[in-house]
Amino acid sequence: MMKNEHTLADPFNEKVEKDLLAHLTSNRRKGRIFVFVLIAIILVGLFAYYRQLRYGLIVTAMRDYTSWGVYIANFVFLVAISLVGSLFSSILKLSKATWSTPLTRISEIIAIAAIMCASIIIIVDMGRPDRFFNVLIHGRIQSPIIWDVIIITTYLTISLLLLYISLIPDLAICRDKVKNVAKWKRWVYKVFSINWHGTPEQYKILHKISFTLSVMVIPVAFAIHTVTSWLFSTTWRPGWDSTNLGPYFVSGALMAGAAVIIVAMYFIRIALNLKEYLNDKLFDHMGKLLVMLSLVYLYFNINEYLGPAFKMVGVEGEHIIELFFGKYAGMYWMVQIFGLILPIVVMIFKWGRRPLPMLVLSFMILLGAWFKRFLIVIPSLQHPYLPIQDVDESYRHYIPTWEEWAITCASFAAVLLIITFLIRLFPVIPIWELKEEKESNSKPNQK
Amino acid sequence: MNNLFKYILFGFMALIFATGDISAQGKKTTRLQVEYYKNHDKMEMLIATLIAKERRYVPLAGAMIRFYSVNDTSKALLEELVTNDEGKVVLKINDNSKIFYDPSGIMTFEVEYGGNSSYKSVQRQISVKRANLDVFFFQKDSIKSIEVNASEIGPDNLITPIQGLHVRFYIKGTFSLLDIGKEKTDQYGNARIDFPVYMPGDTAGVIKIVVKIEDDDDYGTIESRGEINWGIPVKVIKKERRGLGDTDAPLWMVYTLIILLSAVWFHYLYVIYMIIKIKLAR
Amino acid sequence: MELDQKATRTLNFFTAQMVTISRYGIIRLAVLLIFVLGGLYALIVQIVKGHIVTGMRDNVVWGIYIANFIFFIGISYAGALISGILHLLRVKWRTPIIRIAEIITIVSTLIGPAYILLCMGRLDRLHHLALYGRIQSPIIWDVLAISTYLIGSIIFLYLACIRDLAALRDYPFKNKWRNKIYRFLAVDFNDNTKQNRYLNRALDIMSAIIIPLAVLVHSVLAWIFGMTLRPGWHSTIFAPYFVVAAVFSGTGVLIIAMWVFRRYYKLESYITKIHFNYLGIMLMILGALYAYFTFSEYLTSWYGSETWDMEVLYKLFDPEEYWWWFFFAAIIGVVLPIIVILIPKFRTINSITAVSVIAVLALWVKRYLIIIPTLETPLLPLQDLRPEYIHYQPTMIEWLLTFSGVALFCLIFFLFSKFIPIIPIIKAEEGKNYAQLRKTVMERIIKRKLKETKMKESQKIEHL
Amino acid sequence: MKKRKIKQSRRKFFAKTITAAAGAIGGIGLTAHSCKSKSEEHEKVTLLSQDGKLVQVDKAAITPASPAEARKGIPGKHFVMVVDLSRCRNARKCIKACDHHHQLTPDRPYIKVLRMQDNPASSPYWMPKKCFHCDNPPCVKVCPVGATFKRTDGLVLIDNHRCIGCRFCMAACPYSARVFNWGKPKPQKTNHPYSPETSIPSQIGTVEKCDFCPDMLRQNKVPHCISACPNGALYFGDQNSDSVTNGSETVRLSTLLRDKAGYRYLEELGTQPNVYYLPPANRLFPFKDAPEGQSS
Repeated sequence: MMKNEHTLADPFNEKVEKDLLAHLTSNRRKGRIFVFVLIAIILVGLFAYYRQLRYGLIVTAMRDYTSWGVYIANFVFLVAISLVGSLFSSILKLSKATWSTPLTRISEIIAIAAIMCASIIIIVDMGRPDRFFNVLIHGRIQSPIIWDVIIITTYLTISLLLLYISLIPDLAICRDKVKNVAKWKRWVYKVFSINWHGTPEQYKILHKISFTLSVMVIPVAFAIHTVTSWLFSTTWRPGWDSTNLGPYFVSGALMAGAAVIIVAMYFIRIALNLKEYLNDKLFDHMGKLLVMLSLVYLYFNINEYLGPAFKMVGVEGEHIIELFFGKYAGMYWMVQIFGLILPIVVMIFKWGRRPLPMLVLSFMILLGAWFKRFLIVIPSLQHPYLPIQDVDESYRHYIPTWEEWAITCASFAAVLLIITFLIRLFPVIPIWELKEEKESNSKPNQK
Repeated sequence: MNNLFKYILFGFMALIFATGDISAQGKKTTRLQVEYYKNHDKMEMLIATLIAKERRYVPLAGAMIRFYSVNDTSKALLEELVTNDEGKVVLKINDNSKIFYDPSGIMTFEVEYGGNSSYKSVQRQISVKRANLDVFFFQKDSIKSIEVNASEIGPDNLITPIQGLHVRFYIKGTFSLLDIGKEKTDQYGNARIDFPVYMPGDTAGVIKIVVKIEDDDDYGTIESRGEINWGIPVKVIKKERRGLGDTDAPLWMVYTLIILLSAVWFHYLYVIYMIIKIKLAR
Repeated sequence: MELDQKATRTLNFFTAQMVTISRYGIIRLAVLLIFVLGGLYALIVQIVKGHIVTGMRDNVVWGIYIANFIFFIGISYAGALISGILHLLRVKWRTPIIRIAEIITIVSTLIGPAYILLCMGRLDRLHHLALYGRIQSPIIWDVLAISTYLIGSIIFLYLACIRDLAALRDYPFKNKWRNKIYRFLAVDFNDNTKQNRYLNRALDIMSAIIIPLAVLVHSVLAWIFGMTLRPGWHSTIFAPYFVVAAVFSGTGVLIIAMWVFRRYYKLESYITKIHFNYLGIMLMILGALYAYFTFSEYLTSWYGSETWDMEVLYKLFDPEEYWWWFFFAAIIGVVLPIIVILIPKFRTINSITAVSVIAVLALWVKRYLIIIPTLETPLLPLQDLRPEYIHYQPTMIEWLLTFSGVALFCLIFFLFSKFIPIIPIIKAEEGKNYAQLRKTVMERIIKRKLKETKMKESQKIEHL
Repeated sequence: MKKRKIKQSRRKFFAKTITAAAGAIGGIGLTAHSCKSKSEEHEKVTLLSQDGKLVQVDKAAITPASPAEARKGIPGKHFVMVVDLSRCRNARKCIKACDHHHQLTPDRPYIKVLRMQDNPASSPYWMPKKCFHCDNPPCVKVCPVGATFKRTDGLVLIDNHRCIGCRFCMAACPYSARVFNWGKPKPQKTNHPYSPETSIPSQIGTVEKCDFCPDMLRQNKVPHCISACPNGALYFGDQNSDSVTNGSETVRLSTLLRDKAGYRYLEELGTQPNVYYLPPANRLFPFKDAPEGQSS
């Protein structure tokens, strides 16, 4: 009985392989246009960066008081996005939420792309990128920046390992099944599938190390965002001097990560014609997950602002008033309402968890998440303990210049480009995991 | 602001050169300040400061100053010196200097600035008697006191105490002298003050005491010094402790970091090793 | 009500225990009663003489009463969050432990607020809260939240008991008053589809409501501290920190209660090692999360090193003040459970219970350390005061009341267990079955894999 | 008569030194350039030393300390500043002197004179603010490369050859004492190699701030702002010797702080600043509001 079921000509396996490998050989025009557009945006960003290198950070709108701007906000955002990798390939996996299996690879790819661009954007923010190696030569481990450098490297490594480990069996499938592609791709499949033949021993090792890595990634992921939050909370700035910031950032990151996955799902299933795998039910699950994560984030959000708003101490109070009623009130309430409350309310209902509404809501959440980071970084800097006096008008306000926007957009384009590249190269849904899951599901049910 | 300052300065200079050649009438007033100063090594010197009136008085640098020793009958050139940035010039009076004395032992100096096309000439006379100032320390029980003896050196090296001379007592600080009192000398030429009870010294508690007669009409400025370990020793930080603020991290932080990082990175290596094992497993 | 064989067996097993009491049981009951009476005596002394009999003075205005209050409210999380979440996620092994968890919730939610009353200087003016309540005050938030929570948990427990109450109603007790009460409480439930549907819907709603409510209660509690400017309290992390600490201690108490009932009620066949293992792992994860919050809280304030924060921190790190307590509460009480549970070798029923005891004790000490060192460090210096105003030392009265609280907790628990089976009768066996099921499934998967690969290899050989 | 020559030396004169010279000459070591040996390669400089002796020093020997040396600090000293708020009338001479000495442009001064008002009922006052050179400096804690550092003599300096321009120190400083070279700084002239003790020349993309003029301190001279203040509002000195001077008057630090109730700004942050303030009581000048941005 068993023998029949597991011959190689299992219809389910055949179909899965056919569907999921299809996009590796196709090469459509739309895709090429998309890539060209991305490269164009990156080139504009590079030009802006060239100007910044040449004339200094004066080309940005940052000045002595607002000494960090959209770069840092963007950095925090990208780090937040990168947490999605650990959410799917670790937290959900370990809690045996099997519905999330098709999303693990997407999430890992996004994580890698985001964390790479985050580390680039932090170099862009440096006044002296030419002295980057001072960080290695003179690094002081008392500085949260060094913690950040260390943990970003660690997280990038673990994300690459996670992606690679779960790729090995699929690469072997590619090696065996995908013939009609460029030579270098075939070379990649051959070399990186490292002699995988699916022997029990190999499977045993694979499961072991993927379990090790998924346990290991949780503390590292928590650490990366907590350390990023400590860039702020180890200072005394109003709005930053908050012990809550670590878990607050982590919860915000998980929410943004889930939203990013939904957006990615939506477009991937259209572009690669994978409606069957990235189905409406998956969207429904993601919606529930997103609501839960948003509620947690909402809870931390309340904690972040309620205490200071109740106390209204000095500059801290001024900062809160500025956010609630002042210059930034519009942005603040837009972010809170459209980036948090509204998505929760809509997605609680089943009709809100269909693909299209979810796409729109996820976009709103992502926009909200980006601007939330803007609101964390900039207004705090504009409320120092000592009054801002006797300075040029440009020191009082912060309106990002086109160079800053161009570089920011380029970083997003780079994220998309890396994602596109990796998706074109590898099966976007882990084939072997689907197979394995089906096997373990079908067995007990049979009885 | 930096620029502005420099332009003003250049402007002045330009003005000086321009007006200097055109009219001798518009010469600027100059002032000369001369001080006789005898330091604690008993070295005597004349310090002259030349200032000129621009919009306000500013020091004149690079000006030639002549020093003469004069008495009723004779006048001898001692030296010619050029003023520095601060308009100052210091003449060292040594044993070779040809100095005239009047019968009562008074030395008279004449200091002169010759002037040029833009500045008026100016000259100044100063007369001083030679005197000595010596400092002594006394301690009786817990009372510590500083005593000064002032004496005049007469024509034949005859020493007589000076009475009614104002002497100031200082403690030498890093940047300036801290005033701890002043006293008039008595008939024996002595003046005494009590030493303040709490006073920080250096690491060994040594304090440098400076006593001075300042700008006296007869004796000029005379200074004397002494050192005594009456101060409270100051603890000196040799090295910042290994803390958050130091370049070296606290050791526990180093160890924690190493442990945490190696825990994680060891697993990475282990995973990579396993990948190799997968490759080899057949 | 129709019961299958297994359920009948369970029903008989429990009803037999419910109506009898062993000699040891009586002794235990007596000891508990003595403690409770001791507390009663202390209460009378306190009411007659005023709060001067406690160790609290003008600076340390809140003492171990408040620590107990937070502690008991924390324990109440056992039922609210754990059983709520387990119910919502339809975790299969939950059944045998869910009742214990819910009873813990109710008992501790009853005892916790009692300490607030003990802490009040004018208990006779309790109704002023209703008369003059200002909703701007975090205390009023607390009163509202806790009363809502208490009622919510009572409803939750009651709903979860209805099936068993119906079963008990039909059981022939000797004392007919029992049947009367059960009949009243069982609201004519006789297990038909419609009733089951309504009951399940009600349970779903309650478990969905009880979770945010539980979070809210502890957040509000934390805000009582977090809304002040005191060093060590002036911290935005307090609410989530308290919540995590509460779930942590709740899980710990649940494990201890499981162990006690398993031992004295001979429930080895119902509460198995699986349950201890699962809850142990939960305790470990919560411990790690709690450690993360502790770390976030202290690291940021240490790194920032504001004068007053540092003063409190130094007190906590000073071996002559609170260091050893802090070491126990923040390090031993967290690290030990994590290590013991992490290593499969150490993971036995007894060791899990032992580390739970340590964790629960540590959490009580932690509450003490949150309250007292901060109050001993006011923003203006302590001067011109008698020593008892500077250092807080709980008095006999306070200890008596504390222990009587614990005794009362056990007593009420005991009474509950005489009234309702401590393990749901219906579906009580499920946990065990699930574990077995899981085991067999896993075995099967492994077997199949092995076969599959063998087959592949043989195929290859054939090809060759 | 020799031609007048303007030296672009950092040791610029100040009108004040002339009047104060007589009194201070014994104490303050006086630098006297000997004009005779100007053309020589190893320029000799005659100094009236601390001990009142005339000494000949190689001019190269008074170049500022090397970056490694500059990290150590002057042994045995602990420098402090005291600002008497009752004497400040926003004359802004300190800013001017500082800008001149450090060759700064007016848009990014190290010193700011802020208009402060403690509460709506009390009168406003002027508060000169520079770097507080904290003993527990938040900026130094967060620096990833040790470009800003704390010396044993209490100074917090910046090595802008090491700074990577992350601006974390600016975010961490609660006193907003730091300025950044956002664009290319104006070219600055100096005869000496770069030293953290002079911060000249400024470098693009690096952080700078008030440094208490350590090059002056090495010569036992007070920072430029101190001698520039016409009202004697700024005192400077060595805490270890318990004396501070405002250029004309020298007082005991402990006495001054005790008698005039000296305090440190935002003490509760625990930064332990080395700049003390004396409250603006019994003011010398009535408060006159100047239009903002005044920089006469």
